[in-house]
Amino acid sequence: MNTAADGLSVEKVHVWRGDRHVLQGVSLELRPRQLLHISGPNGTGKTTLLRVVCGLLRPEQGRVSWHGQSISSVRTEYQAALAYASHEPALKGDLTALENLRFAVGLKRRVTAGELRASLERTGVGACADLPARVLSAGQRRRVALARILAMQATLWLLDEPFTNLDTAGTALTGELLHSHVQAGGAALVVAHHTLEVDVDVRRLELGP
Amino acid sequence: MTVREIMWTWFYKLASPPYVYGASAALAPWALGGAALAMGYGLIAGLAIAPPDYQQGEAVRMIYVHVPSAMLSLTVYTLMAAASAVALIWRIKVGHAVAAASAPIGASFTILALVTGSLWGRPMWGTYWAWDPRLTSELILLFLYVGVMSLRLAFEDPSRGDRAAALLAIVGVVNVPIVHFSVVWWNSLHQGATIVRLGAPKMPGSMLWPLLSMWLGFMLFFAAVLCIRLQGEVLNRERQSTWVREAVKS
Amino acid sequence: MNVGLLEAFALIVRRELCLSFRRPDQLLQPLVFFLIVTTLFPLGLNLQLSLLRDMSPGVLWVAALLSSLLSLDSLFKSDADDGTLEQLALCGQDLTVIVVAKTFAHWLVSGAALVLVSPVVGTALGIPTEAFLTMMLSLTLGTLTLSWLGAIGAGLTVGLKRGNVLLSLIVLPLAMPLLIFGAGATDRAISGTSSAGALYFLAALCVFTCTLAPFAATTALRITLE
Amino acid sequence: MMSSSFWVMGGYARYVWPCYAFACVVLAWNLWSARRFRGAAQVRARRAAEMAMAAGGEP
Repeated sequence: MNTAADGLSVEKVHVWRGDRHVLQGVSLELRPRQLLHISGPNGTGKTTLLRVVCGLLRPEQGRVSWHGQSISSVRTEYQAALAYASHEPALKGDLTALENLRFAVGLKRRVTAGELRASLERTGVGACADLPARVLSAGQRRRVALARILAMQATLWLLDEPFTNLDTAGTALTGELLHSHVQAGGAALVVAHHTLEVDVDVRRLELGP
Repeated sequence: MTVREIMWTWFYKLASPPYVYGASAALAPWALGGAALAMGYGLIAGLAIAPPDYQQGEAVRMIYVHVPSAMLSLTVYTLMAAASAVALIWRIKVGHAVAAASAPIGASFTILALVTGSLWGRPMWGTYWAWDPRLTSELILLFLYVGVMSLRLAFEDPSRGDRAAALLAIVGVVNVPIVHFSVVWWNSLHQGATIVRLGAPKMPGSMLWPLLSMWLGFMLFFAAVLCIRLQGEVLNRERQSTWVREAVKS
Repeated sequence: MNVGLLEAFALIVRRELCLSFRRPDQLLQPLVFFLIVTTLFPLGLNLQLSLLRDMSPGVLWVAALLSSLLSLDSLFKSDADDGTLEQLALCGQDLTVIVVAKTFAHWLVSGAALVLVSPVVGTALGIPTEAFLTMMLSLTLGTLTLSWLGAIGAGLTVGLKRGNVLLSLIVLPLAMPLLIFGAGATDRAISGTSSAGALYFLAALCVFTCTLAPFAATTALRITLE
Repeated sequence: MMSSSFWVMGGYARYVWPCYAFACVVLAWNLWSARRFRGAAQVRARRAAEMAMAAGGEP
């Protein structure tokens, strides 16, 4: 059992949701500079797998380990090293985009407002940094969530359907960011329906029914 | 095998659902028989042979039902909390099944203790409810039971409902002594220290034996009903596993 | 480079206060509810002021309990609904720090505000001004304890659709000792006898709950976050 | 001892016998509901077993 010394490995994870055997012995490996694309029809447990990987959901059987250690023993260090973008953009409607970033990223690392504005600029929503999140469109909110992932400077990206509500420019931008993240030595696990146009070695994991 | 190994295999066996299902199926009739015997003697002795109380007269015969059910209501809650703690800490599913099975039985004993308590208090107090400290804590215990049971049912995913109810049972059991102490403190505030002792202070042997045997009868009855309910709870939680098919086919 | 414990605590408290003051109307609602409930009792009982004074500790404390429960539901629910609760759970800080910070900020906004309003309600119920100090002290301890008990209840019921009735059903039995000692302290303060005993019990209850409840609330939250 | 004075219970019959009657009701309810609960669980388990068998008997 060669658990990747410097990456993420998931071994034979089983999860039941009531009577449904959602994850049946799923295993995967993710090393730095690699991108894993998880696809499959709806309801095959893609999001459940992501929640197991990020440590929110503890599987009935199987093991998730980071740098060779089980994540339950190194929970806070592991979660400090990852950035998770869930299906919804997860922003507080009453807070401005900048405040959302400050309160989210500020818990992970000391960051200045300038840096945050720069990452918002990078994802093309610099103009609405001071607008409350509830007035932004779904696409803009997705870009703010992307800016948050960028600002966190995490080594492991866990993205659940990052392309929803994004226009073609947004999809290209996300591809670019993923590319530069993986080139810079980071790892990424992306759950998405359609194919990714990222010219880096993309490994695929198909979750069948 | 050293003592440690015996303990460990015993503990491991208790954690495996098929063993628990089989054991409780075998144990239930014996426990029920024992309960019938103990309660039979307790009833006959308590109602006919034991002397009336010098103060309360024949009314004291109600303690043979009130005191065991009141004690049981507390013991069952503590057992439920212990099973929940085992299940939550060591992630043993059978613990949740035991907690889920014992909750309704404990709640029914609490209701029994409340009704018999107020019936017993009626001749002394002149009313059915006089905020007696023990009955008030019994009432709060009933609220704790209802809280645990409704929380367990509120979740669609049964395993999450189990864990939430387990945590509430543990939080509840920590609060039971606090509630009891504060109710006694509050009651001494109003009625002063001269509370009529509900339990007889020093009981002659002829009254003590029926009470003990009724208590034993209630304990065995609880064990029997728990074994029956436990089989249902284990089946509900293990419906997908293979051993259930053999167990159910026969 | 990593953010320290106290820094994270302060940041989350600032976040919660910032969020609460963005919607001031939701801050006032529990307080107005507190005032309304305390005016219900005299109307319902049409007592003379002297009789009302004997009832006032109980009325004040029941109203305080109910209005605190009202605002407890929003402790985790708004974050759970828009997905930010998961982000907080995964931000690399221990979940206990987040629960402690959120509950403390929630108490500042609801419990402390209630204590500040209580003299107004006290005079309405005929409580003499000498008793105000004890009343406010006991209310401070009481609302703090209740916020922590409520954090456990809110953690358990955050994922449920009709969770708030169940929240009250879970939290109120645990809050009964609070009501007994709190109303007892205020009652003795009114009648002039020393309320030290009841206050000590209340303080002990508060310390006990504030030390153990964070871990229970974190476990509760971890169960519902799954 | 089974004389009429036994049933009178020294004037407290109005409380003693309802008390024991209610105790019997509670004990009987416990037994009945436990058996019903176990029966329903067995039926559900049997149906799940048949479905699993029909679906090729895979675990």
